[in-house]
Parts: sequence; structure tokens; C-alpha cells
Amino acid sequence: MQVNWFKYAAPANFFPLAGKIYPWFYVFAALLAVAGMYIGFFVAPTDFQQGEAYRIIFIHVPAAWMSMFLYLVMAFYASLGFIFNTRLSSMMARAIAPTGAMFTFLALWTGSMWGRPMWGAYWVWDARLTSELILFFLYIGFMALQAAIDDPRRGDKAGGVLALVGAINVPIIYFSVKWWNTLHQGSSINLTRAPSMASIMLWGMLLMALSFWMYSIAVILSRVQCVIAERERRAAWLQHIEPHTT
Amino acid sequence: MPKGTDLLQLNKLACVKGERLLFSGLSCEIPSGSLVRVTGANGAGKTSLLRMIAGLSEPAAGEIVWKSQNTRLSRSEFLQDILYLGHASAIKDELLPAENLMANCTIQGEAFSAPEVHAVLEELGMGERLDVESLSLSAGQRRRIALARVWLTHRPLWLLDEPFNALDVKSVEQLCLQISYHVGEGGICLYTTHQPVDIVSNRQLTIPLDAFCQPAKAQSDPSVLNGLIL
Amino acid sequence: MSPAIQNQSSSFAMAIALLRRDLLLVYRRRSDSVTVLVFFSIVVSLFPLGVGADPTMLRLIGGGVVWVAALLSAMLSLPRLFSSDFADGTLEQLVLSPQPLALTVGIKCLAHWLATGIPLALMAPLLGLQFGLDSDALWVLSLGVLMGTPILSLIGAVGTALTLGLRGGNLLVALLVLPLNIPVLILGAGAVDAAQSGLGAGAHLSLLGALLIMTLIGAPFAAASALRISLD
Amino acid sequence: MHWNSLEAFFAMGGYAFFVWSSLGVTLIAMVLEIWILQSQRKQLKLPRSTVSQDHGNV
Repeated sequence: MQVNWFKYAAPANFFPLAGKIYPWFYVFAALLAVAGMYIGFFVAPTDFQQGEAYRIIFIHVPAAWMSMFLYLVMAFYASLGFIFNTRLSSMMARAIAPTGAMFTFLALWTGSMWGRPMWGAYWVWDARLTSELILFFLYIGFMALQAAIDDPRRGDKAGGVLALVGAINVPIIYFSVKWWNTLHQGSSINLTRAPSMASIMLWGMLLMALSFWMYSIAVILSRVQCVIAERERRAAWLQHIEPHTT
Repeated sequence: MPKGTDLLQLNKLACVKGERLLFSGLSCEIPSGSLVRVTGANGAGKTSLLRMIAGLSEPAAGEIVWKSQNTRLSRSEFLQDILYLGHASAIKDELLPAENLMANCTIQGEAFSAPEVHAVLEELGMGERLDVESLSLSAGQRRRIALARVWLTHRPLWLLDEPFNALDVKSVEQLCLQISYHVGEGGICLYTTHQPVDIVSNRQLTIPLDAFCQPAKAQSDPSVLNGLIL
Repeated sequence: MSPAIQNQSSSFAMAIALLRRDLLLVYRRRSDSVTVLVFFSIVVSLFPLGVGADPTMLRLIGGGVVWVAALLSAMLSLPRLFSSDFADGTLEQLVLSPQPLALTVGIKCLAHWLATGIPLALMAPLLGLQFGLDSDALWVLSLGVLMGTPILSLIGAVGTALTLGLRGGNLLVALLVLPLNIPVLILGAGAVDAAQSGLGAGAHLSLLGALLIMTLIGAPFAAASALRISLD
Repeated sequence: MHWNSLEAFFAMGGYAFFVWSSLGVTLIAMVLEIWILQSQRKQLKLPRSTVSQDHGNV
């Protein structure tokens, strides 16, 4: 049975599909989260150096991964929608942005919560935390631009250009911040040497990352339904009030 | 002056503004030497059609063919054949009328010498205002500076969006004469206007946009809505 | 040959005409450039009032302060790039010019840089003196600003093109463009820091140059498509 | 089982505030996001349940 996948490229066909599958991803997310938290908080041993505080990495690191991963996925969908004029990909980019911004915020919050016990300061100008902060500004910029443009077609394309330019700049920003950090800070505070990675901890983080991923898919599919419905409603409604002049 | 073989073809053009389907399925052939008036109610998409032909905005569907070439593919050749004048008269307040006109023409790819420009400006009654910055000119005078290109250009295809706005009676007459001369020489002129004007031309066409905008049809047939808007 | 071809102005003539008109406009609106410079010097002299006048500390933060002020001043002058043309309809004619739109955008950025970048680069060493920077640090500061401001203009062009005609546009441009200008700030301020500590600013300035070339290649095309989107 | 008592688990080796607040913020953020989404869906009259989507085509 040859499935014509392209029919799902049309928003109207993708809408019911998204509706059917997004609840399942909530379930997967919950299961993985339970497993991940169990490993992170019950199985993983105490770190000889940081005591119990290090358990925050089971939230911080997956959230940081997700924030960067979702930005790249958003940039991919936005530029796809811009280049090939496929409206569904631009709608996906619109749906991804808020979740990505939330994970960036979580990474920043948990990063500072972890920084306080380890280095005595809520905010540490570490290369990765600073790049995370800049990534947060990029997300806010993307959402602010799309909110400021009423015409959805222009908003999609403008978002596409901005996300593409942003994605090209993310590595540049990361390396310049990393260089800036090593110059000023020297290597006294070095987040890169993570606590000795017992394999059990790695498993904990991977499970939490997968759980966050499932959660993102569920939220994004649900939000894309809202975006499609909202646009379809405006389109259908506007047609009724055509200027019947002649 | 423009050759006699130029042909402008519009194939099944459709225009969407935001989520509104302004018109769809607009097809017509405009041979050289024809004067085309685009009519329709406010908001029916007259300006959108002219902007779409000029290439400023992309049609939701359909294509524009000039000299049997899709204008989006042969963009720079097409741009060398058209003269587009929008609502705004593209005049910089700080520049003198002649500076404005010379800069606009050269940037559009048609250089003219200073005497030519001054001659046209004088002809349009701007003679004594030449050394005054455009800031202190009236709307009608600024409009005449923008329209002066109509007297200078040798380009075959004109797209004039409400050219008669803010013009006094004498200027309207002068413009009508110039357009009928251009069309008589085998040029094409698409224009929109709200005031009745009589331009002499042996091949007159009108594009009634209201005829191409059937909301009922778009509504009943979701594929049109889907394909174009969603 | 039909007369239409005879009047054809070459692509070079189109570019020169555009540059000439923009520089003429800058000359006629001289006060705008002066306000940018005054803003630049006010922002720089605010810092000693804020953080105190201890010379050793001022020497330390001098490069960074002047660079942040240069960034903000460049941001202030961005609307002059497209917004006035968008308002009076000139931008539509520019988009309909036969020459490639990326080249047109590049020329507009060149004119904007000549009007704001160079004055900022000339003014920067003067303000650096307030912070007690020594001569080679001032030299590196000026060179850095000279190389950095074109990047600010080019990335600013993308920002203003995206937000043409939007309400609250200027604030939105700053929100979009400042994060993208952070590498320029880091490299520029880092160059001054390196020059002061005797390490030599060669590395920073060459990286800034590389960033400039990359932006020169990419930004005009991004700004051109952003313009087409905004004018659609 | 790593922890010898419930209190030790909640004390989290003295870092209770940091660990539980970051966990709490994460939970609150996710619940908030889902709640905002569901209210949007209700406002757009989209079906919430996982029952098959018989949503009328456009």
C-alpha cells in the first residue's frame, strides 16, 4: 500500500493527523520522564565533589539541548517555508518558537540554580550560559517579529529570513562568546569539565532529553493545529464579507 | 518608440491579500497599441494588479508573460521595458525637482541629459520652481515631477496607478495627450483612475476586477481556498 | 537601434546615480549625522558618571564602553536606511530598478556607512582619550570601529528591511539586530583590550575582517529578499 | 535505593532549595504551556479528547 506522504503537506490533511497522534506523545513524554527522574534521583550516586546539587543537570542539560535543537528545527522549517513557499512548514516554525523559548528559559533558570551552590553566584558569565541567553533573545526576536506582522504570509516569510540569518549566526555567536570567555575568565571556572560522567548519569540525562523531546512534539503538534484552525477561520470568515458591489 | 510586436499576456492571475482572495482566474491578452483601464470598487485589487504586473508582488497563482517570456524569469529585461508610477510620487523632499527626476530616471536605467529634463519640467509648468527644494512644492507639483518621466521615457509598457490624482485640468489634458500619443505609437498603457478622462485610442480595453472576484465560488470550492490561502 | 536602447544607462551608472543621490541626501540632512555623533559622545561620557572616575578602572573598561556606545549609535541611525525611502515611495522604484536588488542594498549600506560609520570611527579615539587609553589602543579602537560599522550597517539593513512599515518598528529592529551584532562587539572591544595588555590586536582585527567579508557576501541578499517580502 | 530516609531525600544533601525549585519551575512551565494551549484550543473549538478526529474538512 503505497502511502502518498505528500498529501500530508497540505494543512487540511495534516490537521486530523496531528490531532490523532499528539496525545500519544504526551504519554511517551510522561513515561520517559518517570524513568529518567527515577534514575536521576534514586539510582544515580552522590557526586563526591558537588554533593546532591549536581542532580539539577538532569533538567538543565536536556533543556539546553532541546533549546538549541528546537532552534535549528525552527530555522529549518522557517527557511523551508520561505524557499519553497510551503505554508505548513512556516506554521510549524510558528508552533515551535514558544516551546523553544520556554526550554531556553528553563536552561537559564536551572543553570543559575546549579551555579549558586557550585560557584557561589546565581549568574556566571560562562560561555555556554551566555550563548544560551543570546539564544533566548533570538527566540524572542523571532516571536516579536511574527507578532508585529498582521499578514500571515509576510510574517511567515519574514520569520524565514530572520531564522535563517539567526541560524547562520548561532555558531559565530557561540565561538566568539567562547573566545571572549577564555580571554576574560581564564579557565578558573570551567563548566565544560562536567562531573565525572558515570554511565548511569548519562542514561538519566538521555532519558530526560527523550522525554523533553516527546513533550515538545506533543505541544508543537497541538499548537500547529491551533495555528491552522486560526488561519482557516480567518480565511473562511473573510470570504463571506466580500464587497458585493455590482 | 516601442516596436509593434510587444504583447502582454496575463494567464489565470490570482491575488491574495492577507487571507482575502481579491481576484482569481484573471486572463487576458494586451497587444501593443492598446489602452487598458483597470476598473473595480475600492479594495477590489486594482493597485495590487498593477503592482503584480510590475513584479513588486508575487501572484498567488498564474503568470505574466511579456514578449513570450515569463516576467519573473526574465526580470531585468522586463524591468527595462516598463515604467511604473505608484500612488506615492517617489520625490525626495531635500532634492531639487531636476535632481529628483534625473536620479529616478538613471536609477531606473534610463539616463537623460540635464537640458532634456529641464525642457520637460518647463513644459509641465515647473519652470520657475526649478531652484526650490521639493519640500515646499504642492502635491500637484510633486506629482508632475514624478509624471515628467512619461514625457521622457521611450519604454513600451506603462503601468500608471491613478496618474491623474492631484493634477489640475491643464495637466490632466497634457497627460491624456501624451498617453494617447504613446498608445498611438504602438505602446501599451495600463492605468487606473477615479475621475472620468477621455484618452483617444483606437484599441481600448477594460479589466473589470469585480468580474474576477467571485467569493461564492471560492467559498463553495475549498480547493481554491486551500491552494491559495492556507 | 531603437532609441530606447540608446538611453540605456549602464549598471555602473545606475549604481553611481544611487550612491550620488544618497550622499547628496546625507549632505542636505547634515544635522542627522551630527545628532548621531552627539548621541555617541553623550552615551560614552555617561559611564564615568555612573561607575566613578578611578583612572585605572576607566582604562580597563574604556574600549568596551566606546564600543557599546558605537553599537547603539549605529542602531539609532538605522531607520535612515530604508524607512524614509519606504515612506515617500522611492523604495518601490528602487526595487523596480533593473540592477540586482542585492547590489542596490549594498550601495545603500555603503552610503549609510559613509554617513555614520566613518564619523563614528573618527570620533571614537577622541572619546577614548576620556578613558585614558594610550595611543596604540586608540589606534586599534578606531580601526576596529571602521571595520565593525559596515557589519552593523549590513545586519541593520536586514533588520530594517524585515520591519518596514510595522508599528514600533525601531524598537523591534534593535531587538532583532543587537543579538546578531554581539560578535562584532566582542571582537572590537577585545581588540582594544588586547592592544592595551600588549598582546597585540592582530587576531581580533583579522577575525573582524573575516566577519566583515562574510557579512558583505551574505547580508545584501538576505536584505534584498526581506525587502521583497515587506513590499509584497 | 540511594536515600536512607524520606527526610534525607527532601533535604537533598542541603541543596533542597536549588534542586526542588529548578524541578518545580520546569513542572510549572510545562503545565502552564499545556494549559495555555488547551485554552486556545477551547477558544478555537477544537476537540480535546483523543477520540478520532471527525473534524469537518475546511
